[in-house]
Amino acid sequence: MPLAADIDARALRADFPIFAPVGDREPLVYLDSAATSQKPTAVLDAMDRYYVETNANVHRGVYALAEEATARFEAGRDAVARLVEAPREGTIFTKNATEAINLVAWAWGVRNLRPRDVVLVTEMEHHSGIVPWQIVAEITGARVVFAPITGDGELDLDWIARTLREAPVRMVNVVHVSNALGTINPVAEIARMAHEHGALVLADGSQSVPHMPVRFADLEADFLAFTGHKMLGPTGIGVLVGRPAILADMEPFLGGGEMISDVRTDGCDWADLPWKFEAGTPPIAEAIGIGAAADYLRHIGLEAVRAHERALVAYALDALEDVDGLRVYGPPDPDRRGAPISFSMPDLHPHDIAQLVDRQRVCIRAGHHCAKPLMRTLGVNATARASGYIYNDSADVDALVRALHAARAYLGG
Amino acid sequence: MPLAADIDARALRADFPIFAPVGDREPLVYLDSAATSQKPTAVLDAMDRYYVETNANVHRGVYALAEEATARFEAGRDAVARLVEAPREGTIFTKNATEAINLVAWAWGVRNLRPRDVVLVTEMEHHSGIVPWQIVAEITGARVVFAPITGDGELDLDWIARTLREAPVRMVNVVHVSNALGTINPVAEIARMAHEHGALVLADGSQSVPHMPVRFADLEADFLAFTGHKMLGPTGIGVLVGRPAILADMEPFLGGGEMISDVRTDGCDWADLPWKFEAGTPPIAEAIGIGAAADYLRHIGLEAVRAHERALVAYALDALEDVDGLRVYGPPDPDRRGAPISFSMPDLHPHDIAQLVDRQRVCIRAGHHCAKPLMRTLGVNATARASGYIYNDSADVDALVRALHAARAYLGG
Amino acid sequence: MAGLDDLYQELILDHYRRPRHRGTLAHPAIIVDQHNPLCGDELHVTVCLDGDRITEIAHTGEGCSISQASASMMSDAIVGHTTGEALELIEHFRQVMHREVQADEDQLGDAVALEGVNKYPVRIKCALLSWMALKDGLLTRMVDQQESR
Amino acid sequence: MAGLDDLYQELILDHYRRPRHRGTLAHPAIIVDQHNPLCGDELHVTVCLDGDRITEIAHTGEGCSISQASASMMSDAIVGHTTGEALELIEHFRQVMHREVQADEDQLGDAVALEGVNKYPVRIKCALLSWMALKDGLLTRMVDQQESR
Ligand SMILES: Cc1ncc(COP(=O)(O)O)c(C=O)c1O
Ligand SMILES: Cc1ncc(COP(=O)(O)O)c(C=O)c1O
Repeated sequence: MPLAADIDARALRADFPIFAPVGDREPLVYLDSAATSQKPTAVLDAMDRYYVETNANVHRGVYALAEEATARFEAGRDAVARLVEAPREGTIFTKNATEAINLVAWAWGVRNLRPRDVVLVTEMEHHSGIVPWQIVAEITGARVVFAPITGDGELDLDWIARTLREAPVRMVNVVHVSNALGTINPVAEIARMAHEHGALVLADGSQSVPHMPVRFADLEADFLAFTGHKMLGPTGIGVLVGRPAILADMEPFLGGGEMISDVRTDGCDWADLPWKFEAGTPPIAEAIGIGAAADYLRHIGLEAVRAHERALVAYALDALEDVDGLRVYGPPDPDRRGAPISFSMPDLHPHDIAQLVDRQRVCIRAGHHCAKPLMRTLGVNATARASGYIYNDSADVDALVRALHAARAYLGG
Repeated sequence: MPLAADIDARALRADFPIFAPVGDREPLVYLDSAATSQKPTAVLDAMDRYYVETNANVHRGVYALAEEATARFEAGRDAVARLVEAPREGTIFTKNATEAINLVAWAWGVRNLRPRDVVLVTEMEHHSGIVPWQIVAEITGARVVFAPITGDGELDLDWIARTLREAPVRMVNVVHVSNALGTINPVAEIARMAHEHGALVLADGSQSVPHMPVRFADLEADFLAFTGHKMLGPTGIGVLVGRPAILADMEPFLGGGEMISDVRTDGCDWADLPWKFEAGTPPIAEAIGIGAAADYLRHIGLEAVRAHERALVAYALDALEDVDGLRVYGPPDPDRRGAPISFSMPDLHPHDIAQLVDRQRVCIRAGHHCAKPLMRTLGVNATARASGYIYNDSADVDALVRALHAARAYLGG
Repeated sequence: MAGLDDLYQELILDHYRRPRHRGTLAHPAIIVDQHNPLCGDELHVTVCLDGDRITEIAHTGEGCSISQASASMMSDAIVGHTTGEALELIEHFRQVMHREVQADEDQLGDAVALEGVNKYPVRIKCALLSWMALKDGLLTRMVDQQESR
Repeated sequence: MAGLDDLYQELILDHYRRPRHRGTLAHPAIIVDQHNPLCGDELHVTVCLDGDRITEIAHTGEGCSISQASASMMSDAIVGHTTGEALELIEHFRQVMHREVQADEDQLGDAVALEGVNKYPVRIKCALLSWMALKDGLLTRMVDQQESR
């Protein structure tokens, strides 16, 4: 049953070869897109075509093959920039969202943070938004401070406002949509507060850019990080979007080929943006792949994706109430949450839940979701997490609920 | 005409879809493998199979799809470790060779280099072996010193020995095979000298690992960097091999998911090697691809690859003498050089050479080959460079020579 | 449901539902905590010794069915052995988990039922958690004794 | 050899083989160096002014056929214009190279022959090198004049 008129998940599945039926094997119920999404043929084909038709290194070769490779690579950048309406010179390819955040932490942080400066992160941050700052804080003497969450799994904005007033906060790293709670955070509001106090803002869009309309300018953040493999694109590529004026003032991060304009024995000159931050041979096929993914998403329409997922989450929150004792974490209101739904069941360890529902080929995640500080706040070691995407519909949720009942029956309790 | 009994390049070409004939289009004469190699079907298929059969994130999922993805990913690591006979816990995936070198520069360099310490690089180093050290030197106050080359394009070992005796050298970054000169450098000899004086050694194997037998232990270096896309593998992946004892003592570089064992608000514990240095979702498909490439190369045999290329270079050095005034840089002896051949022609700019030979679909490179310090030493702005691989034979060299004659005739002079 | 029945055998479920040696010992010679970085589970193990012989083991903490059952089976298998024998047993179990050898029922007792876990790489860590905790505790004690000599 | 003949037209080859305005002027109002990061080529441009009018341009340095011919054609096209007109001409040529407009022969003179280069992205930098050098020189002079007021 389609959930919203906008997207017919069953029909879309035909674009994703992994869902193709194989003999009489049970169909795949993939509910782990917050970890990584499946890939449509359009993305895989775009990459294969590069390798088979015009494989060459980019930016330097003058022969036709190399010119074509460069054109396809830079078109990938254009497609990504278009998706979030970012300037292309501020759209930098990294290897994943994690490197994008590290780029800011190392390139900006190591050179700008002073002892006792504060980097504000949140208790619901992914490790990738925490650990780079902890490492750089150790080197610089700065401090990493965690913004607490409320009982409903939302950020405590008053606490943030107070801390911005009282502490020398230089950077705020905030996840746009939490991968563990689903919470959609008010990035623009936080950015306005931070900017009033001279702090920069890095928004982690890993779980938002694939799932809803995200305009870089609307976030009002200085940086936005996201990752290819969660948005229908390949592994091996991520994106850092930054305000060009800030990026232009920053020293580079990784050094090497591509990012220089001149190298002398006594120093070097940097290349223009965005290449100044892209050292070495870039992920060429991957840039072409993420470009195809961005185009695919824009073709479906991010408004439609969001409407579909909101309906899916509402349906799931309802359906999961059927399961005895099951507890969902994060905001109860589907309007305030993205796709991921974390939950626990009494006397059934998340590992066992995930393993047992896999019997029906229902794929969900179990663990700390790279958010251990959050797990401590929630008072658990781990949760189970189901997360849908454009190719999921209410039948998948029904399959999950059936599998949860079966798991409970099997392991007793 | 096969050049050595070991490899039949024409036959091998059937494995590479880019060489498949298209209508009556002229065949591709690809002589730019030092920039990036072509990819065999085995590599492309291995990646597609991952995406189509078992796409899932690695290391954490308990469902069958994720377990299979993890198994294939880690098997890629095993295949790469086997290729250079490195310990698997010292075999770290990065996004390219450039990141591999930066990893050492930032993770080791920023924390260990003191003002006036010396990092020794060579005049024939690729920018990726220079710029990371210049950036980190600027942060730490260390100095980057360039080892000179002789007229034949070889390293001046006496100069290196003297400098190691007289200056506080802490790190030596040396390219194993020069991408611009072709020179094969005596890494083990340099490493022995460096270790006597307490310096560490990073060997840049980007141009050696794909082309000849390279055993990590035989190099006697502490680190070895190389890159997937030059060894028949995909873009988006590189490798840092390091001695486990040194890696274990090092603080991590990029922070985030995967590389931690615990994250608390007051700090974190690192994961075991090699994961401690792999932050965020790794290049999963790419690791599977580079693994398939390593297996493919081992199947052909690196001794055979080397014999084939030595013969190809000898043939080319000979054939290029036919072209009036053409000057080849680097060692004249094919035993002392790898595949790349840099050359210039009087009154014909490298850009024009490369553009004009492309008329016959002969792909060669023109430029500074990311080695501007070397270009200054050679007294040129740029050179043309032809570089062969397993799929090239003497007919390709003949095509190049014919195309060079035609270019000269066309542009006059 | 074929494949998974290896993982969730009756014997394992039995130890999971009725864990043996659960709790904390009063005057232990060895106290050790171990955590599983994958799921954050923490295990607390205490051990009593008589000279070199392990007289009692107790375990407590949160965990999945596999880690709980494994801790229970391990305690059963180890109690009564010397610390040297225990280390050998642990090494044997580690090798079984990494598919380097076949499980030896005479040595492992009920823990032999865990052999099937070695087809589920992520769960291997769950099965190994208590064994690695004990190994850590035994080795730390050996080092301490060396140093206090 | 079809496609490339756009790149290597007779007119371009002629300017390449017999470059106009090659050399260095004695008492220039503007001196500027520009280098092409792709190939390391360096270009040296000198400009003489009479008030606001460009009376002579000279260029020297190493370069490929396209960059040499372009410097020659640019000098031809620019000499005699005011600095303001020159900046407009340069902008027009930049737009031609980026395929934003069609080349206007009345404005560009022989340089119109370079239009075909815009199908070869890497070579666009070669064609633009001298024009960007001149633009840099003109803008720097304007800033200097502002400041000295
Ligand atoms: C000798 C050498 N080192 C390092 C590199 C950098 O490799 P990558 O661009 O894949 O990081 C290259 C290739 O460009 C190279 O030839
Ligand atoms: C919110 C959030 N931030 C960052 C990341 C890191 O992404 P990647 O592993 O691709 O670097 C993830 C995904 O794991 C995430 O969910």
